Amino acid sequence: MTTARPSESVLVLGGGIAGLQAAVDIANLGFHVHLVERTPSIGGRMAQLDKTFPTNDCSMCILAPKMMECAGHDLVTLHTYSDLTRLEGRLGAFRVEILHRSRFVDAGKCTGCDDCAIACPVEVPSEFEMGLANRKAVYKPFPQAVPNVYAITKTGVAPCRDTCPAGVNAQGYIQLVKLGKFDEALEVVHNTMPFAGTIGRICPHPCETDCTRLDVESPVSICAIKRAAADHGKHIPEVEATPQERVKRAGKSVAIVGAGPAGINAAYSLARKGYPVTVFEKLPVVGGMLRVGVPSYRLPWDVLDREIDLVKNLGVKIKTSSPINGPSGIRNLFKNGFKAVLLSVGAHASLKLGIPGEKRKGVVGAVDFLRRHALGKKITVGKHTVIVGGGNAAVDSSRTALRLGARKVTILYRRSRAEMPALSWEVEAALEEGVEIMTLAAPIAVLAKKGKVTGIEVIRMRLEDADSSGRPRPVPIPDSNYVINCDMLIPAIGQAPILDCLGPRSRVKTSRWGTIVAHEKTCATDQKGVFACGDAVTGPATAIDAVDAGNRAAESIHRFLQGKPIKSTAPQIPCVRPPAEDLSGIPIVDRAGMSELSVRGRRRNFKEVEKGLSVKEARAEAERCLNCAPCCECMECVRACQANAVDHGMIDETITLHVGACVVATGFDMMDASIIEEYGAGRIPNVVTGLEFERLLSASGPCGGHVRRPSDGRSPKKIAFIQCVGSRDLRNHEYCSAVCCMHATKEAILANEHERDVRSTIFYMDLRAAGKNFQTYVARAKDQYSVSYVRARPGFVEEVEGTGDVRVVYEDTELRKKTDEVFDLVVLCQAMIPSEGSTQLAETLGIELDEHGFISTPSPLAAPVDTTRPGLLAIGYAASPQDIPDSVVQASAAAGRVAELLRRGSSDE
Amino acid sequence: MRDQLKGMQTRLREIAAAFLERPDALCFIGWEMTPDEKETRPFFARKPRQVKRLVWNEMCHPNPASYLPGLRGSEGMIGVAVKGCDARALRELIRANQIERKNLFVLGIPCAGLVDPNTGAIASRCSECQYPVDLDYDETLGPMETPDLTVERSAPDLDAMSLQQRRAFWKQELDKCIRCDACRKICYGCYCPECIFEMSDPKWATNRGDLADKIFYHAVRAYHLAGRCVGCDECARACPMGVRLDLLNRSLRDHAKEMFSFDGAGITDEKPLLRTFSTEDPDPFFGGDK
Amino acid sequence: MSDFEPKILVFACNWCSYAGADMAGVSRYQMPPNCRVIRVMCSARVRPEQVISALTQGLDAVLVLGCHPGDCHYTEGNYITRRRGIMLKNLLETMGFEKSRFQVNWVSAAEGARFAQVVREFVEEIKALGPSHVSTEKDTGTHA
Amino acid sequence: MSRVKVGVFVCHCGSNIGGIVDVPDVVEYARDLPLVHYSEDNLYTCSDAGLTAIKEKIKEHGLNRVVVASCTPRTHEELFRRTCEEAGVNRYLFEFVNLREHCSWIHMNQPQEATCKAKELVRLGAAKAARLRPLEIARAPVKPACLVIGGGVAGLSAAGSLAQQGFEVHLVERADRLGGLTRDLWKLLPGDRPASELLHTLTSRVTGEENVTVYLNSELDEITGFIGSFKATLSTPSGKKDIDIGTVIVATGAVELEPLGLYHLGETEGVITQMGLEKMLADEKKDLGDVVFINCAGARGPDREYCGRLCCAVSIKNARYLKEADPDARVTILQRDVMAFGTEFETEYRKAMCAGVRFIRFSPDRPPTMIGKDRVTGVRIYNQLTGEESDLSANTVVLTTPLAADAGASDLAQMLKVPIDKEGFFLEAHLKLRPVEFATDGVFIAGAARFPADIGEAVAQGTAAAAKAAAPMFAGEVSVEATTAVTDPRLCSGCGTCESVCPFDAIEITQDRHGRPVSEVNAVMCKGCGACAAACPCGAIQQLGFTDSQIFEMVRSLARDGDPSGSEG
Repeated sequence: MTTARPSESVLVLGGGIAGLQAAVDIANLGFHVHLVERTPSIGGRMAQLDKTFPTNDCSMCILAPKMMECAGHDLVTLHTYSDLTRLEGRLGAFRVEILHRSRFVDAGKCTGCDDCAIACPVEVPSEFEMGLANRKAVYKPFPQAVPNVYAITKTGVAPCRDTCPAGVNAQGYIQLVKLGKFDEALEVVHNTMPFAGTIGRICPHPCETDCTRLDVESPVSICAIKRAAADHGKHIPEVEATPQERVKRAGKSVAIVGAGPAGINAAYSLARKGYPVTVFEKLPVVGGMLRVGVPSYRLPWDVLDREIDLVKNLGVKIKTSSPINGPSGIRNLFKNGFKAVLLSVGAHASLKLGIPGEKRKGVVGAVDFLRRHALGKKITVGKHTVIVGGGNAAVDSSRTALRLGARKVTILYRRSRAEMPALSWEVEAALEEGVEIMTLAAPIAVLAKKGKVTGIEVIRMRLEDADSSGRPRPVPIPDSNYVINCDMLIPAIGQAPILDCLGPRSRVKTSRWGTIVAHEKTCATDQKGVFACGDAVTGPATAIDAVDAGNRAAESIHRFLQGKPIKSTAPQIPCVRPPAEDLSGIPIVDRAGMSELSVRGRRRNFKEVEKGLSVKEARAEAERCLNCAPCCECMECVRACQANAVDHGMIDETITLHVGACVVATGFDMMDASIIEEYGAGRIPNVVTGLEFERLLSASGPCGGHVRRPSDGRSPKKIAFIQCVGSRDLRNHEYCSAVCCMHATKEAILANEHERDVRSTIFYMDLRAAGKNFQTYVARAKDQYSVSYVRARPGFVEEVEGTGDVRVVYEDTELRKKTDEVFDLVVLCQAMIPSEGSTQLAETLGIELDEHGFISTPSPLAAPVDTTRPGLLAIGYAASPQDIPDSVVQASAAAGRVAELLRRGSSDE
Repeated sequence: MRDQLKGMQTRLREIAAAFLERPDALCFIGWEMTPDEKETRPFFARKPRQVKRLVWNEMCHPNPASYLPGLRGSEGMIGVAVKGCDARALRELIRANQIERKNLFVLGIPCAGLVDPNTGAIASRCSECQYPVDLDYDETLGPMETPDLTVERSAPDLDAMSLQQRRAFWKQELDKCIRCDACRKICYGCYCPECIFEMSDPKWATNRGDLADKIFYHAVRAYHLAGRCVGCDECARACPMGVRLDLLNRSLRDHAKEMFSFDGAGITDEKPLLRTFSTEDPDPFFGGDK
Repeated sequence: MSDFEPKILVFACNWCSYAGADMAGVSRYQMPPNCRVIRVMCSARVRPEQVISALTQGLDAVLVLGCHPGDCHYTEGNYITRRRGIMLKNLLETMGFEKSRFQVNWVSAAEGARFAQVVREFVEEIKALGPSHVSTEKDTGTHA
Repeated sequence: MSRVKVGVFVCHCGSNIGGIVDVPDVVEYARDLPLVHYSEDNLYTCSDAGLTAIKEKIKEHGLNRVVVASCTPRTHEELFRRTCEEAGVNRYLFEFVNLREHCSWIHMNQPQEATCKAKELVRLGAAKAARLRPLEIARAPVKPACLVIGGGVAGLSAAGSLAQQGFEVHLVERADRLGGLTRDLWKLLPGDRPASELLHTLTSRVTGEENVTVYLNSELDEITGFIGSFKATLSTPSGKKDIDIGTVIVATGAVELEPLGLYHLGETEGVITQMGLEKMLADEKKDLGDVVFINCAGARGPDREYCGRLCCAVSIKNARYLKEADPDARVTILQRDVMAFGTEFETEYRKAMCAGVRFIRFSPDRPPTMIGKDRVTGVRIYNQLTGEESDLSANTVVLTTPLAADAGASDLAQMLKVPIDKEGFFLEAHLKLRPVEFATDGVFIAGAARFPADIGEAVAQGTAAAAKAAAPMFAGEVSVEATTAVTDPRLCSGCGTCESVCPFDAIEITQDRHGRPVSEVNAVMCKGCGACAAACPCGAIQQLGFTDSQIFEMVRSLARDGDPSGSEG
């Protein structure tokens, strides 16, 4: 025998029936086959079929052995969940690059036992079931999937997690709360910060403004759920570093100046990495603004202390009433053996109004006022207190003043209510409690008698177009001033950092706004080993911003201490949402309200106002989450898998292969039938497409083979099939999709087989039943399965009011009269088009497509499976509309052609 | 009627004698009277002079063809006298390669119905009488067609019985069985070199002698004859304890006729019942296609 | 015979009914635990003598499962089983066994629900019938 | 044979089995089953850890039978057999017990009963395992030579493909020239290229190849043997020729149906078939005047139910050529569905309409009728769309008839022992998944002999059949699962029941040494269904791996038990 046995290998693209058959046949000819399949399992569209015409074989019965033969073949290597990204070279010597998308499941360990899917809280519409049923984020497309390995759909990060300044995995803890697993939910929060309860109470929750649920009715109350996790869950974060790492890092201690949210979180993060940390706090209490800025009716001190204890539990030493001052302060720290210093002193100085009489007695800056109260110092509050400013500090001061006995509290704000930066729900609470708000008014002078404030002169303002901050510019209205009597004035117009920790000639530069200059991402200052973050660097910001700053500082310090380059290399993960059409049809469930202390109940005390969500309320609210990512990395699957096969750290990888030839078998997708409005797909519930109806028929489908129509679940007795939906149609696709006449006949037969009283009518133009035994099949459909054929192309379909039935209006060309008929269900056999991404693939492969988008075969008679490029073959529906037997023939023909091309390198090319 | 039989008997003897004259003739199998002159038994005539012992009358119950498998492969031609049911058995034996047609000299005898020695009336087995169609006999004593006999089927009719009655009937019948295996030895269809009841691995028959063991034995024996039993009822006649084995085979024959319109073993050259199938066979199992 | 738990033998063919049983398992269809499944390559491999032996050696019922006619991996196996089944069923009824002691049925690889339903109905039917009349009359025959 | 030592490995499968069935209890129970020497449980038997555990225990305890009680054999049987083989135990000394799909998963809220059932299933598995015998996979050599019967486009494509792959090819053609039906065609779709040009391309890949022998005016007389070693006798102009081949490809094509009498074909002048028209077009004979085509002539009717598949395309093609040759001629196609499926034919259909060809639909119960005594002058039709009768003038009426099976097909089928269907076309192994193979191994089918196929499909089927034939020839041998049937001559009465029951004609009654008829199984052809073993009254023929004694032992251990937890000898 003259054939040499080259160690050539062949690439097959697409794991449907054509690709499978080609792979087996090519392997049986001694070539090593690389079969690349985009989805997690081979099997293709045929796996979705219940039965196949004309033999009505159970599709899976004949496909499963074929899949096992292919996967088990010694010479076939499966590359599932993968795509071809590059191809270059010529016949006999192609170099291809394959992107192995990460399954987040180790194929070597996974035994397909389904424990992970049972545990997974996330449900998404199942592509395999055409969206008629849901599947979990960790899934196998269908029970008989080959390889029998699970995959996790994680296309990106949910908007809530993406917008969170600290990147807290919101979707993660929401799903865990949905499951009632509050401990695990708390653990997810503790992966980023210890402050679940704190932030859960005071966060402006930007995540909720970006929540996809907004498009349905109202966002998920994410912050309240985080708080519920803290209230009802128990979790003690531990040091993550391994013992060896801890020993190695013992010598590298870190000093942190300022025990505010930034400092504490940096300490927390560094301690978990195994570094010894000491925090120096000027004030006698720990928590910075959280402790002395936010009033305890919003954030009870025991909640804050409990979460700070978690940090201490990691070995962090916090020294209160120990300020670090002057030029020697930082130098001494280094001298005492600290290897790195973090300045997180916050912004505790109140800005002055800059108007005459400001130094009078009775004028107290908002920050000082709140701090003095928080530290327990005695404050006498005026009968009538006026607060200048529209931010949170102003509102907090107003409600604190009320609680301390002020009879009348007024907030002056120079712009209008809409521009007030304070949290809207805090402003409303203040109004509820009796605080008055005077907008478009600005103080110009403090009136005083005997050195004690008696009133304030105010001028009216009007708003002009936006100033540099994008907000409308307030302009005083000339001589519109008037006087407001008050016996206490609290300016709350901003804060600035107090930087006495830096000496005058400190090498750490400061900005003209009095903040420390530090690199925006890495928090490094100009002085080596000195870092700075938080309000001290950015000026007053929210607590969650400070948490993020703390984490970034900790990461930089960690890299600095490890001698690595200090730059953030976190990969940019895209923010993703579920497709819009998945949102239609979601039942409206309004956002959970939070029970609050009655207004009377709040008088003159600092009891917490918002009571938080109960376990039941939190779980119900968590149900509303739409799982945008969709995998939320809640790690339930990791806990459930006893083979520890789940690995969320896996990343995509690209491999290079050298092959002699490539066979393209990328199959087809269904055209979007809703494009043809007159047939009502997507609009009328009881109008479904062919493949959807196949799933309804299938014993392993969403309704176990008992067909139930979408609108009311009744089993349809009269079914209409409309052919050539989008096919043979100059507006959409001129070609005939070749298999729909037989597909409709088969489904009509099966429908009748399931329930003998089902009647089907197939509206056709030319009944194209031209294959072997096809005519007999159609005859059997008419005689034994009460299927009738009407030669007509229906004009349109409309829903019958109230019943959900569908009226089909058509002209019967044989009876030559226009008529209409009402059916329980209408099935549209829409056009079948080349699979998604075919055009780009053709460019990558360097092959041409015909005018319909199928891969063109230059000499269809002499070389039916060759493409325009030597060494590349095209088979199955990707080449032209055809049914399974023809695809299988082309697959074997491709094997023959490959052997011809690679064995003798035949000359006729 | 009597002299008609006499005439046939003489013709039989002449043909047998002529056959035995041939140099390659080994023997001629027919019947001879038993010593008490009440019944007949098979007789192997080897010399022309022995033909006078050959008889033909209404008592010729045994089936000469059932001894042919034993002679398979022996030298010389074998003559055999066969009435209707024996001929059907012969066709089955040839089909089953138990004897080669070219070694046989087949004498067809048109039987007008046998007589049951106990009752004197026409034997109940003849109620089923059906002759084979276009079988190539070497010689015949007359037209080999099914005689039109109106014979009552022997009672009891199992199908008319209720389940309990049938169960009691068989318990009482099978209690009598002493497992002497006479029914297997007499039957033309039992030609297996080693019967499964004699096997040790797997040990099918447990020989515990209880009802279970007997039901197994008789069910398996009857099943092995499904579509092969010609209805000669020799098994019942040979049974020393008078167990009504023929009812089992009859029920199977009726059922084969009703379900597959299978007329009977050895009537035509059509493939036997259980050696083939038809896609149009009835599907009485629920959930079947039809 | 409410507390009677029948012991039932099921022969399933590798390509269709055994796969149907697997599918029932994968879909977690719950079934009474009375059946024991033995795998054969084709339903035509099941020997009628084995069925009779089972029914007389203490098993209460036998179910032979195959592919739907026309689906057989060996093209003709189930047709042969069907004809044998009809004859054996008649023989057993003639000898006093209740009709449903021996059943033949067709289950395809995807019909998990059907396998479960067939098993459930079969067990209920046999439970109603009570133990096999052969096993309850374990008297000693006349012949040791 | 050394003492039987069975090893039982019971799997937890995470919690899928272990969560319901008390696995340690089953392991304990298995330990004292007859002939069981060792038993253990592990978390995932099919994982690498599980497989290594099996190998180690086989060596450690000298096990020579292995039972794995876990999930379904349909996915992991091959994996565990290979593991046993790697540990030195014959791959067929392995038995699978399904405790997951057949026990734990379906008795989730009856843990006691599930455990009790699990014990019994393990006992069944051990009973069978104890009686398993080592088996070897049967292999047969395959001669790398192929006989292609039929020199049409399908045969040429098959022969050409095999030739390019370097295999020895014998191409037999009944006529005096290669090309088959395509020889008589004028121009072909797509592209209107002449048929001769295509035939030249296809034949050039065959003639001139030194490993191809073409026999014209020749036929296959006789063929014996089976895959790998067929012996064929050809009758050629120069006498009988015997050749040895490994595989056979049937590509005998089909003939155009000429239904004499239908629409006065053969009685009235001017009524011809499409092939007749093709010849006229090829001879540049153009003055045909007005032409009426009648499609589905002799097809989709009571006597011939199938659709000819490509005849619509032929009628569309020729109608357009007529219009292009003589734009004034009125060309009408009477049709009952235009089977212009796919992209190419639908475009041709539209091109013909644009060229002015008229398509009128008629229904089978009111077919057109001929006008004109000796010579056809017109056609009376009932126009379905308008609902009236009308007459079309026609100088020529062309009947579009389907391809029909070649009369010689049934003889060839007998010779090759392959089936043909009621229409006379060859019956393939599986209509959907094995369209170019016969159930009989080593014999393949391509082109219109299976079912009408246009030229592109016939060429594709030819190359496909070549690939299927090349596989065993390339491998040089055919291996077959060892669970095939085997006869014990001592027990066999030679009655032939097994031979008549075998779906694959793999059993033959031959003579043993003493001339006694005995059944003999061809292991290569036997597919291992076991129908013969169940039909044989005395069990002379057994299916290896599923013998009577193995199955009997399983049933006996199941029937005799009483409460499974009670141990017995």
